[in-house]
Amino acid sequence: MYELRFDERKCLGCQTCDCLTKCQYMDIDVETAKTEMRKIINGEDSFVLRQCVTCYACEEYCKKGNHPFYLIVERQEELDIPPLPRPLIKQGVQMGVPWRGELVVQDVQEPFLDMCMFPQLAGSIQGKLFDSVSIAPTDARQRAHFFCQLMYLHYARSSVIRERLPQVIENIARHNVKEVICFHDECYGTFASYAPAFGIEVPFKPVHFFEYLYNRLVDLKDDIKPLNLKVAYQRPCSSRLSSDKLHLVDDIFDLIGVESVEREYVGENALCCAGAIRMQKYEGRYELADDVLRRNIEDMVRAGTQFCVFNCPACFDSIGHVVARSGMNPIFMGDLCRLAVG
Amino acid sequence: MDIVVAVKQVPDTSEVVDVVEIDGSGKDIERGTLVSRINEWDKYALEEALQWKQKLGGTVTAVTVGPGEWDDTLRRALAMGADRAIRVDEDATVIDCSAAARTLAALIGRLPHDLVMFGAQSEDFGSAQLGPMVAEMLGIPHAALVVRLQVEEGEAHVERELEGGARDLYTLRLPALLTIQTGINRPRYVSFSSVRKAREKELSVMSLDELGLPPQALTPAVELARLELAPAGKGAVLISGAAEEAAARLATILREAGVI
Amino acid sequence: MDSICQSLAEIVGEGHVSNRPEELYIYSRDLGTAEPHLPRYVVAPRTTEEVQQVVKLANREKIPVVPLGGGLTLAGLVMPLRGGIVLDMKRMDSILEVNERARYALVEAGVSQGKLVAYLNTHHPTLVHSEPGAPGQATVAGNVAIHGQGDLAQPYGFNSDMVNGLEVVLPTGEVCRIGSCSLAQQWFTQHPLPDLGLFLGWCGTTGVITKVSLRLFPRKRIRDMGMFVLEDGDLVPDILYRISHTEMAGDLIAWSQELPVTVSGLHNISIFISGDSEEELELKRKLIRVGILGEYIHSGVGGLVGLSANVRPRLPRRPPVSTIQDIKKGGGFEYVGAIMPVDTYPECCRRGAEISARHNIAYTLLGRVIGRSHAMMFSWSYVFNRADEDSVREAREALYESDDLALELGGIPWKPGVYGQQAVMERMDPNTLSLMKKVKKLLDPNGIMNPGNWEVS
Amino acid sequence: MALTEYRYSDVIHRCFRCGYCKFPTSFIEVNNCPAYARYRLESYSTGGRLWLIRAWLNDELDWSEHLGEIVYSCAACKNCAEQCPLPFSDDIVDMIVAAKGAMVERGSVPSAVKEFLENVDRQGNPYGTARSKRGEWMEGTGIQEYDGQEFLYYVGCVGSYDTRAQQVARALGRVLQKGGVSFGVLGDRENCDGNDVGKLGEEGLFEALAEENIRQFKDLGVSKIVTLSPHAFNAIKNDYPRLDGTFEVRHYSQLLRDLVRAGKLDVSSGFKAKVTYHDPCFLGRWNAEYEAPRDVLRAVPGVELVEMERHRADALCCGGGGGNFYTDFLGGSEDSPSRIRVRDACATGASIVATACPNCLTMLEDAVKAEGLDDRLKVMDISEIVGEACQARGS
Amino acid sequence: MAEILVVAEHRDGKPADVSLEMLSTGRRLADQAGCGLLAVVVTSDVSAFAPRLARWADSVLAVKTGKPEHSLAEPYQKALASVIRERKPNLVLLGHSSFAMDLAPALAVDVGAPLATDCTNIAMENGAITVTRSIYNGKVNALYSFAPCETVILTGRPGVFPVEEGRGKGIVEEIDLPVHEEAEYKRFEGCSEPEASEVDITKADVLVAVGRGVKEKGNLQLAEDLARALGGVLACSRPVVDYGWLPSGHQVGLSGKTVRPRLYLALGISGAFQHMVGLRGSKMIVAINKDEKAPIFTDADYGIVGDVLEIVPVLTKHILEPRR
Repeated sequence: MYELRFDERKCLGCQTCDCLTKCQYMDIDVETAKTEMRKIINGEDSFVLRQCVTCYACEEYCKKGNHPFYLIVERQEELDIPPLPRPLIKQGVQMGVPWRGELVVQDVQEPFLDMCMFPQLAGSIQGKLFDSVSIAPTDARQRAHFFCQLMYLHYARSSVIRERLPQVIENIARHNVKEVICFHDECYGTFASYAPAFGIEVPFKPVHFFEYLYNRLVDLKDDIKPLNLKVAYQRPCSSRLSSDKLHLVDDIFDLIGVESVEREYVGENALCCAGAIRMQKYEGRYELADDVLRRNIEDMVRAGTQFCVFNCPACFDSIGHVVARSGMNPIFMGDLCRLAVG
Repeated sequence: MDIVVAVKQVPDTSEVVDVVEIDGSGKDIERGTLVSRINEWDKYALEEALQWKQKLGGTVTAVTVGPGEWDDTLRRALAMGADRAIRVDEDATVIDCSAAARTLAALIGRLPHDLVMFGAQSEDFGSAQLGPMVAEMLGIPHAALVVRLQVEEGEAHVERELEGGARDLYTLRLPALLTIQTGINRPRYVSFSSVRKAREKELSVMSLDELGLPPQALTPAVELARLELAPAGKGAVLISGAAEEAAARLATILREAGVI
Repeated sequence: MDSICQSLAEIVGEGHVSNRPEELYIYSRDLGTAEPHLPRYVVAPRTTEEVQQVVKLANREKIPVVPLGGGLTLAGLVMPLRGGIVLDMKRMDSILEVNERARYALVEAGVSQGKLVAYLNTHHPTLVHSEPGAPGQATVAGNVAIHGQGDLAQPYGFNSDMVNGLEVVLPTGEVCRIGSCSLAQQWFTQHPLPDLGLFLGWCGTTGVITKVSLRLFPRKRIRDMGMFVLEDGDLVPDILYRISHTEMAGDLIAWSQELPVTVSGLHNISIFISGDSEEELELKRKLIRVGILGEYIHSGVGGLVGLSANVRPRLPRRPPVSTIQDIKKGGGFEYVGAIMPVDTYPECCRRGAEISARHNIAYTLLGRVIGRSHAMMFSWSYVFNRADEDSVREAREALYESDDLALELGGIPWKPGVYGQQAVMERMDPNTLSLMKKVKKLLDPNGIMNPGNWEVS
Repeated sequence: MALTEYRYSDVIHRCFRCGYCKFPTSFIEVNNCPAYARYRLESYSTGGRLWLIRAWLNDELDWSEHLGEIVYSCAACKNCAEQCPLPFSDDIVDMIVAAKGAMVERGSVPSAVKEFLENVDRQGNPYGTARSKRGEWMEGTGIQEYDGQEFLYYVGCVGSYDTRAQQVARALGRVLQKGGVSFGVLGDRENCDGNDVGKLGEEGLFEALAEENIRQFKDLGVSKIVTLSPHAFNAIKNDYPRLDGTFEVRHYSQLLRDLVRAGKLDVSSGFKAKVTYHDPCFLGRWNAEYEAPRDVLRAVPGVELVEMERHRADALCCGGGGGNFYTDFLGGSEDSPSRIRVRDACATGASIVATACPNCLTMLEDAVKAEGLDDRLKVMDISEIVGEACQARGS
Repeated sequence: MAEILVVAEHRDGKPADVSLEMLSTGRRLADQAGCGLLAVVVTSDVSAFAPRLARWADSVLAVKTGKPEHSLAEPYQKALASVIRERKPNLVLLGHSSFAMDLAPALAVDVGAPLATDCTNIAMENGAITVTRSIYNGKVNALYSFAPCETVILTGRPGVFPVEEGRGKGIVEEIDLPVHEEAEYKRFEGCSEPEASEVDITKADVLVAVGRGVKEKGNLQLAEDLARALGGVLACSRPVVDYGWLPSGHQVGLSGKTVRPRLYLALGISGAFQHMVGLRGSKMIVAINKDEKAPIFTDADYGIVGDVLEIVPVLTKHILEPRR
């Protein structure tokens, strides 16, 4: 059975407790943070387990490379303090159950792109940028076999992830490719952060989608026509698991000649799409979601954003229409790059 | 029930194809531009034969006297469902009916035949005589212009078409020869792939002496002197112009002539 | 062509009559599990006069007449159980009048639901009619003839309660008008004339409806919807009661499906709201979300998806078609709908799931609120593979069991097939039954109208 | 052929007959399936047709001329494929074509279909007119036979033989000349493209035609093809490649758009009229080209483009598809799709109904006559309108 | 120079038109060649026919039989054969009728004489006979001659040979030949009359006749509209019946009806003689046909070369609303 590799000593010895003190949704001083983390480590109840909106950010805040968020989710589950109403948890958990046929392994070559739950977005994987790329799944009926499961961190169901992930990893491995480009941050986070944290072995090298885009754009440098747009990047929760790749966003923006606008909610301070928050059961969460969204959007508008750039389809789905309503264009990073290379 | 059907190949000179010219010899038409096809009446004969084979079992053999190109028509017959096809290799365009009849009689005489079917006439020469001649040579009863056929117990009940739509009903003892009039059935469509498949079926070629016929068997009793293009359209006053105006003028003419 | 075919051709024109095997085959079957029954003739009339002449002929010759609209009842109600003439009404598809001020539409019997929706969308964007959850070719007249209900059922009740007037060809051939239209060219009301509700819900056994005046309702500019998800079905009646209390919701549908797996074992309440402004919508959302659903959410027993200005509403494609029917890859789908007390929802679901399990068909259960929780149309749906006899049989048995269940739970099967009809009549008060019998005999002395259905033995 | 041998035996029973196939997206009319529009009997709707095909293959029904007509009355317009909500919607038309194929193989097809196919087989065109007359349309146009020019201008049967369509073939020729396009035609050497032969289920003949054409194109060194007819365009674009004939093929409306945009075609003389555009199925629904023809029209000064209520993917077919322009199972009634269509066109108040397909053109023109609308509505091909606008007039 | 023999065909008490045409032709040729004309008739009622035939023929051989002649195909052939063997005529003439199509070829083989059928012209120059036949859909005429021989048998195309009333008074000779006993291998079972059709085209004043050229059944509507506009009825050529587009009652021609309307409007009919013989009596013949070389234009008074489907609707329009 896989267990979270959490270094308690590191945590208890921590003087800054960035994980909680930096939290955008809880106002916690270092002392409180220490006590609450101790409780959590000891498996005791803590208001943190209730107030956590599951934005993943503490995984990034923690400078010790520990996994505060994974731990919180462990405890939420053990102590049965789920952030979501039970029916939504059941619904969510069932979403990942394959029910339309066994896995079909297509023969693919590298570069290989794992579309996870989103084969319906395969449409934007074309053109010069992707000409040699082969993808899976291509059929919506297959997607559950590729679903990285990480979403259940929002559901206080880490156990479900651990239980299903090895099979999913094997499914992908059966396409026997050395490198797997992850269309979704969530997948990259799963293979690069979550799996190691739980000692789940990943027999292939996960490659962040942005890494592929960047390298490809470099190849195609001569074809790039600078877009000269003002853009804002909507950070998804899971990018908190791969902050080392965050610089690629700006690198790509530089390559394709777009300007990343000056804004308040950026980098560590970025606001999530609040899609998860809205579904949570605690009083006020719905309003909080509206508020986070409002601040996020207003910030983008204030900064003169023309295009709001997404990588996470979930974010796109939950706020894309609001972005559009507010006079900006929602667009996927991949599509933005395609615009640049024509 | 073994049925022999005589077929021939004719140039398509139907109303939409008006490019008939006389060749240098003055005894034949320019065939270069013309497409050839199976004689319309023979389709009906084949269809009738095949339908009776379907009902009573047995075989259908398609025969012809003609040059190599005519194999196309025999293949078509095979594609329609004939079991085998035999061509007597002679240039039918230069021999007359009696010669053709002698050859076919000799051939059919060697084949099992409970029923022999011919098209009532050919599209090109329209002599309408081959069938009954062959019957006489084989010494079997015949009926020409058959528009209805019922076969049972070694007999064929036929309806012959007469002028004015009347019909004579006869009963013929088999073996017998019938010449088939159009309209007796709806000939089936012959799909391209069935023609391709028919390539595997047996198509044999025979020569006169294989039939025990001397060359002079082919000397024509009726000799073609020459061909002339029929004087075309001289009778009618042709109303020219586009549909619209031609129609208008015709309407006026009819009105003035007081026919309306 | 026999002589009757000849005379039919003289009435409607040769192209619109057939007694050829191909047409007879198609019109001998409906989309459900019912066994086929061959008609003798298929006739597609264009005018009331043509219908009248056909019916007169049929009455004279004592040939059955079966009026057919979209042919989507699924329960075999438009199948010629006793042969005779199938009257395909779909050529009569003119929208004759839309009276915006009096909010009604006068349509010919063959007008499809889809056409009326599209027509109102373009020409009267402030008006809407109650569209049933059927494919768009279902007809307006067919729907009221079976007491259908649609997506305005919660606020306004049965579609057949929205009828302002009818033109009907009686089995004996007279053309008869019901409502204000019987006095003048006014189609705005049925009341206060003495009640002649002899055609609604009679499934074409008392006459052929040729025109319908249907009430229209205000159409709000913006629509939104939310999905409230529960594990415990026992909570559903209470929640429905409380939401309808707010008078803020449009259609309210509670449903539970085994497939797709995502929704399995859950109960969903689809809540539709509409408004002319964001403000109006937001008010309605708040009153429902905060006022009613909040406590369920906070206690964790219910989850809300949508019903928010910031969540894109996932409005179902209009008009909907059951693509879930293809799950068995067999093109077969039929359901028993019954008008039930809302309180029976949990039991309907439990027992329904059992029936489905017995016949190994994924359960598909749905309750649509009619009126302010006055009743609900509860449907037990069964998919089957048309090409597999066993699968068809299983579904058929499941349907029979569902008819019985509906009655057992104190409900009434809606537009039932012959089996359900018999079950209903067996339980019916004998006096009521004999009244039905008298009415039928009176209107249809020769028993030519859609015989085999609602036959009071 | 038994159901088991039928290519779609595992799908055909999945049609629920929900009736979407009869409607456009808006559901405003029930008659968007041309065959159903004409007969208004369930047997003629796509759903009914599929059920009947299954019954026939299952030996529940015998073949009859009438069954043949029901199946062949499908104009292959793809409205059903567009509207069907079920997962197999893309296959519907092929399911019907495959059934036609089964009839062809059995030799039982309606006589008009038989004639169509025999004529094509014999003379390379449905009319049965002599092959040697195929080039007559170009007399006096100065159009050259293909000899290494940039484009092969493929005219097709209707443009080559139908007297009205011949005018269009010439009009386009003149426009291409005016636009300085280097092109040539095959004249008498041209053969049927086979599109409709294929849609009539005669796969064998289609392949033979296609292979013959491909061979000829290759021998002549053709690489770019511009077609007058969307039917030929469809065959060459979508079917020839699988027979190893890959050419850069364009419908002329696409080429004209480029010429106009590139300023190579001066349309400044304009064409003053209110015009509505009828989408040919084989350009629209089959190849998703809805804009090129409209762009061309918009580019012509004086043209006021108005849309019919049903247009683009929702357009009502003229009823000429799938060989019906010749076999005509949909003609002879005021419910004939072509006549409904010209009434639709008239309702827009346009004085011109423009199209980009010789089949549609001839169908609609006959319909205008039949409806007695001659004085209110004129049927023109886009190439003729452009011809006016760039003064490429001719005899 | 021996004589010319004409086989006189008759049905239902009337000599066939074509037989009278052959008698006239025989007479003409006989006078030319200065030889005798012999008519042979097989009949149960000698007095009804023989005298009439004798107006042309120098002598009439009346073969007496109790049976209707057309029931006698086989024995009839035997009888004729023996007459020919005995009299050795150098020319035997029959009408190119259904009867002859059944009989003549077999007869020719029987007596070993050359046969030319369906002749449109027959010439005799110093004993040598040449004939003309119309072939390839009437587009080509073929001239034939014959190798020297005793007897030549010809059948003549109905309707092309003029009839001149005979003025002669030939002698009638009744002979008895074994034509009574019917061959048991070919039994006559009776005859059926043409099926009556709702419209009687023989009585119509205006006929709009359609042929192959209308392409398919759907297009009959166009012709029907035109017919209605002209106050006429629909007629057709043989293929249209063969295709089942119209009942045989509408068919004009050899195997159909013979008509004499004021206007005969032929749409897409090429004009094969089998059709043309049926409408000789028409006052005015108008033809619309794609093919300017179609034989119908030879007999028509007016013609339009063009597409029927294109012209007919326009024509209908012009008939309905005359230009003012």
